[in-house]
Amino acid sequence: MKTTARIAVPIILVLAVSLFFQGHNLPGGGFIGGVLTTTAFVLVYVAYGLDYLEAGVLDREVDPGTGIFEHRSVTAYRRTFVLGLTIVVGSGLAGLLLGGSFLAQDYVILHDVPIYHEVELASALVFDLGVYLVVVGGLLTILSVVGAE
Amino acid sequence: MSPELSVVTTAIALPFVGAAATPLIYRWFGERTGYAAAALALVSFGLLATQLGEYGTVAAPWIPSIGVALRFTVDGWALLFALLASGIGVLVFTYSAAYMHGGHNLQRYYAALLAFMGSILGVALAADLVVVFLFWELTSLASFVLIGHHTTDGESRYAARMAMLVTVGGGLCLLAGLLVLSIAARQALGTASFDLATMLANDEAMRSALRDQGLFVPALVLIAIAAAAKSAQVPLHFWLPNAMVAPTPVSAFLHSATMVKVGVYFVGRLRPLLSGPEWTLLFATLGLVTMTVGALLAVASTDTKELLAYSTASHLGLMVAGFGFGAVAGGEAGAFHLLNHALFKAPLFLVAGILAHEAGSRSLDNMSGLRRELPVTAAIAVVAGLSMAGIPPFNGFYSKELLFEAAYEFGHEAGGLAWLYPAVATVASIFTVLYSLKFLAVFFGERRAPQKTVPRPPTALVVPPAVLALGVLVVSAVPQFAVDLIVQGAVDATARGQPEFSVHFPPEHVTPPLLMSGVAIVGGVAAYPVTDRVARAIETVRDSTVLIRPSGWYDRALSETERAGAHVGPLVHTGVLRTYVVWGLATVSALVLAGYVATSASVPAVDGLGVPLIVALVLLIALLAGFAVPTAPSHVAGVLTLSILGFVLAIFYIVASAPDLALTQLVVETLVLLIFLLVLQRLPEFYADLDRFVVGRDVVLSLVVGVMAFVSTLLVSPDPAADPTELARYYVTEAVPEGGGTNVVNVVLVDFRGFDTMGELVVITIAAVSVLVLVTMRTRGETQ
Amino acid sequence: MSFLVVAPVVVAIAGVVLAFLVSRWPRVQRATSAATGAVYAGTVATAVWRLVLGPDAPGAAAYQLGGHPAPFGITLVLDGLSAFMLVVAAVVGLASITFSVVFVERDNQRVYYHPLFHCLLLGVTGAFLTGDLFNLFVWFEVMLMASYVFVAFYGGARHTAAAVRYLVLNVVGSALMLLGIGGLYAVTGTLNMADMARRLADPAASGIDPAPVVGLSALLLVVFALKAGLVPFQFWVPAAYTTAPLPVTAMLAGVTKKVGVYAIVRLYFTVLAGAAIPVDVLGVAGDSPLSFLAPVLAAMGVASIVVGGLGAVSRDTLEGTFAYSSVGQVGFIVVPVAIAAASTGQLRQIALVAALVYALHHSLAKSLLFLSAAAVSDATGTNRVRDVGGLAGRSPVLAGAFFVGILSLVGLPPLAGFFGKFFVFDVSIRWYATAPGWAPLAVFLSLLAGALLTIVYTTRTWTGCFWGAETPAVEGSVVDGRQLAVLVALAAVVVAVGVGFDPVYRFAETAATAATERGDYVEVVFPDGGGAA
Amino acid sequence: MSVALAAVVGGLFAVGTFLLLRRNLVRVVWGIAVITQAANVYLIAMGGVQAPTHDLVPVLEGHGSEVPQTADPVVQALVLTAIVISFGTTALALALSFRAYEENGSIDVAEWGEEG
Repeated sequence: MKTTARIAVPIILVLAVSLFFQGHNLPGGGFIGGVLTTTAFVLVYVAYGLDYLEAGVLDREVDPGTGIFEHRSVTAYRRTFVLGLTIVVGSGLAGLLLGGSFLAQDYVILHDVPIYHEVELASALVFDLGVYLVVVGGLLTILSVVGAE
Repeated sequence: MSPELSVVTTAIALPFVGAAATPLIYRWFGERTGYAAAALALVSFGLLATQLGEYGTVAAPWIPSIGVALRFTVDGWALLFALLASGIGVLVFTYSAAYMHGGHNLQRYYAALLAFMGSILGVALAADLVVVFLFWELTSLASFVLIGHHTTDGESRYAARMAMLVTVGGGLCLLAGLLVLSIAARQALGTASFDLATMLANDEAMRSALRDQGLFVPALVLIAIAAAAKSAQVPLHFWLPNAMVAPTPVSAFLHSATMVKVGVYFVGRLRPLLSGPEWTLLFATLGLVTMTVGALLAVASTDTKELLAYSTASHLGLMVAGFGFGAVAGGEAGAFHLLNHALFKAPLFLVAGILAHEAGSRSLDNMSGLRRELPVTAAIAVVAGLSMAGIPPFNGFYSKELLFEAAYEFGHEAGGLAWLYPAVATVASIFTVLYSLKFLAVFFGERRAPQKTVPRPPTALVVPPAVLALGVLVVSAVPQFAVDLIVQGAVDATARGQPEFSVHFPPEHVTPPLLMSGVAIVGGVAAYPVTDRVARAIETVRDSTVLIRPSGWYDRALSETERAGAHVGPLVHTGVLRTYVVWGLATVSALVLAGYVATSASVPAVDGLGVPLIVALVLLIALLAGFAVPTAPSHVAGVLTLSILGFVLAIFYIVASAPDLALTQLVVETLVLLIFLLVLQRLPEFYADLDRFVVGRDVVLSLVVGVMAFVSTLLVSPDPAADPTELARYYVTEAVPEGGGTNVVNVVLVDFRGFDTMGELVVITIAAVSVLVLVTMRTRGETQ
Repeated sequence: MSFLVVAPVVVAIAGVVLAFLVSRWPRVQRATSAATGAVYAGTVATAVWRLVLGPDAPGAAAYQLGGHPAPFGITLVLDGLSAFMLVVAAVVGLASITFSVVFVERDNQRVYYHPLFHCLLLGVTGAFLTGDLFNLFVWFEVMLMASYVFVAFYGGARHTAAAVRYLVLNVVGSALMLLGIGGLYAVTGTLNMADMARRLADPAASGIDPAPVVGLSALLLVVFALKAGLVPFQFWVPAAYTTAPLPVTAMLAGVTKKVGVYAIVRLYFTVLAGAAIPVDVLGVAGDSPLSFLAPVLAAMGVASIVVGGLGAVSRDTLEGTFAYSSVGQVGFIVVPVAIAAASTGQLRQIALVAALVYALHHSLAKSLLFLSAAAVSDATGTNRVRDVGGLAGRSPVLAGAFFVGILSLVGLPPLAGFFGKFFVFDVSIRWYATAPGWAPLAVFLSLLAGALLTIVYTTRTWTGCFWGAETPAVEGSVVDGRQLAVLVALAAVVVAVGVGFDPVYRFAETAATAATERGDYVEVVFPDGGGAA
Repeated sequence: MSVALAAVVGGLFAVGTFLLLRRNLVRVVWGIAVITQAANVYLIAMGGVQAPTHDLVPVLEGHGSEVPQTADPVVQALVLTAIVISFGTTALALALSFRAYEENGSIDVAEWGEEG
């Protein structure tokens, strides 16, 4: 199990990130990327237990007695989803401030970029990043807290 | 000449302003606040008196959108009532200043009493249905506070709540009745209107509009209930004697010139509008029954205030009956008796207050012969008491004669059973004489009192009843003066046409009504020696059943309601989830299926499975997995089955050309499985007894819900070959140009319908926060 | 200026984010939270004035999110009806959050109380503004999720049990809602409510068969009835209302309940009323989905009045009484809606006004009463009617505010509740006058009975808790001055609405017109006749 | 119009309902899960289901290329949103169930009383 995890986790993480980035054009996106990322973390948790996830990966001494509320990794997750939410709202407002309307998205296509020839930069990616962060933060919070119960 | 709006509104507003300023006034005047309030009442009285003879309607806008205005009519009837209320108000406030000496909560007392008086003035003068209702309800509210003055006394609270329930409950009927009138006005006057003055001016059109719409009798009944509640008519009479727990000045005010007269007043007010055969049948009967029952109960009373309270109900019955008769004399009886009753009942209550204050008792049984110690009080009581009994030449006699006349005329005209009306009126009057004598007996006969010495009452307590007794004497001596001054105006306002009205004494010749009076007086005096036996007989009947005993049915109804109420909660909200789910799902299934049936929505022709075979196969597996879930032997097995269902559905999404969904479903399903397992490992297994009957019932409901979902899907799911919706086409074509992405679903999610996604993220956030809250608050516990 | 349409949503979601961001500093968080509430109220007031009520206001405005034209993007619509509901939400929300700051224990406030509160407000705001059916579902979920957490907030046995029941019922409701929305999408080919109204009014032009709409809309009706707490979907109400923190209960009773009512009115009167569908089942016949709605809603309303009214009579606690009372009162709100559905023309209009005025009154009065109950429990440590007594002597101000609240419930003029009762009775009688029969009569009599029961239970709480001798719990208790300030402000609003009723009436009339004038609604969303359909 | 889809939706709703009526809290939560899944299948059915081909997948070839006819992306987007939301709800339901079990000492929902 631990071996599987050791091999699978990096793969899943890479997959998750690529799914996230390709989401606008191929199946994937912030939500799927986020859930997959969470799955990677969870695999670590299943293989090594919460202690490893929190003490090993995140370098943190675990003390279940103090209450999950002040738990540092939970705090980190919490910050992640708050950050995600902020980005989503911020990107929505940005659309407004840039003369469009609330939640307006736009994209530019950069030509003549080496290797890729053309790269599309969509503001939707920012929005999707917010989605990704909320999902990762939110789900990890749920899992670690439910797991710690 | 027309009345002055500013004068009228000032007269009404002044008591309210005084009520609001009571804390301030009290700070300056302390216990002498009563005098300040009396001064305010006097100003109102004075202002209103200036309007004598200046009859008409004035208005100021309030809610123009629905045609409601602060509209006031000044006429004889309104002024009679308003002047009585403010005039007696002056005396009651004066009396209060002495009587309430050393009492508690005086600020609230005076504020409520002032507001009470203001509301009465409002009811008297208002000529807009909404405004009438406003003041009508304010009188109920003020009386609630006044009756509940001794808030720590359970009996006070009981009586206050009773008065509130009866009068405000009656108010509901009034509101309904007034709305019926406004609906009729829409037809009769051509516009939506709450203008009572205009309605009265167009009474013919109003009546025919009411009859056209079949609303005449409903209007009549609703208003009768309201008036009966307010004016303590049988069977809503019981709150009045209970209301005597209020401080005596309040009782005097409540009974003579204010609260209880409001119903009668309004009956008089609407008499020109609604009178007719139904009116007479309703109000004459109601009034005479109340007159009799009230008199009987008064005879059986053992308490001074109780006796007077029932007597009030009885006299209110007299007025209602008077207005009930269509004859001129009927209206005269109602209007004139309103004045006379106020003049004699207020001093009697004040006398009862003096007795309670000085002799320390309200019991009729342990007081007698007090005339030596309280000669002035006794004199006042005799004057007022004889007037109450209807003994000539006191003023009570005149108005009662008018009632006899009206009743006799009615009997004479209608014949047959209608002769009961004069007969009942006479019988009731016998008992009126009897209880009047019983009351006066406290001053006569052998000296008996709970206290050895009965001190002389302070002047402030004696002057107000004395003034009123003087009023009785004046009206008795020169009744025509009162008639000319105001009663004629009142009679005009409460009758159709312009009846001329004069009072003659001594009567020029013997008439049937005079004979009826004679019978009443002789009967009453003759029965006096056996009062106790009569009283006991009445008591026996009264207490024979809950339904007859005053407030018996009220107590029963209230306690039954409270008992039912105590049961309803636990009965309906058992806490059993299945009950809730059953109700909800059964209702929704029934409604949805009924909806399809109602519109004869047709299922399109079914052609095979309707899906490609591969899809059908996946679906079949999903269905099997679904059915396996309930049969799972353990939690873990069930969760795994559930996951299989989820994964199969992911495959379904693939074959349904939805890769994004499939991916999402896969990972989400994995996570859900994980959370399930995490939670389940800490939950015990649980096996409920499987009751065949319960399972059978559940299966039936499940099938019904399943059919509902099945039919819904079948009815509305589009033909696979059908064109995609405009929305779908747009998204596919515009995904690249507008959203810059080739994954249409993702573009829809982050761009076209980004707002949904935003909400969805908030949901995830809340879910995350929720587990944090659940965990944290457990360690913290309920500290609410 | 059309940005003002989305502004309330933006403020609400910014409130959520801000409340998270400053959560490390409790004092700042409390201040921010209350301030956001005030900004929200200000934004709503500005938006409503500039767009709906003001002299130069267009009367209604739409906002296309992301700049995508309707029906392809999501449209927000601020018209008279949503404006009316938003104002209610703003008043109650501001009162509730301000009260929360001084009432809820500071430690507990730190447990995400503020972000959750603003989520609740956000969900409500989105639901009132959205012009898209699926988006309505999303905001419903936001609103519900926040309320689940609040019901379970004080994690006791009773609280968690209530939350589980509340959650299960509403998750089922959500599934049913998806059924309804998906079905309507399949039938009409759109999710945009204005577009749907347009297509349903002229089904031939869009090539759709509207027959299943009646059954499908019943699914949504049930979901909305569940949110509104109508019998037989009221089961969650008493437990949820008595277990949530009381300021949140004020929100639940004052605002989220009204979301259900709003959604019924919006869906049926704005969207579906134009569909000409012959309806005939079990003696119910007519030619639009409204003829199906009328008897169903009338029955639910009457049942709610009876169950809620009776249930409130003998409850042990103040909040228990008012929770049951809420079930009954929402019956008073939907009965006129049913009457509106059963009639046409002016009566329909005035019946909707009646529902709206009653809803306004109930929101104000009931939140006032729940907050008063909170103040009582805070001061005395108990809410049991039998353990409290003589409060009127202890705190006349609290007593005064409470008195205003119950009198408004009873419907005494000139308070807000009077006009609610006035119009509800009015339309009930007018219904009887236009269509005499046993149904209108039965409805009228149940209104009468419900109003009578209201007097019974309100006087019971008053004479029980505020009069009488001071009980040990009350002796020496002190009511927090800041809490009193909120109560007095709310009571003042209740009085002001009644005394200065004319503008309120005109606002309600605007709202009722907006609800029924389908053409205007479509016009606002599609200013140029829009779209291909 | 698809009997197979309708049968699955109807069947899953029936199963879900049956589970919701159980006294075992865990089974009630399963009921929730099943019903939500059924609603999602229903939504997909509302877009119409055809034989899967590459063209039907609502992912386009690339920028500027010809636009094929695809499966209804609207319902897919709706279902995606619904899946996420129901995931949040299920997570909350599970956490809450556990708490409710701890507080009430039983997962028999019929045993939890109600007061007030």
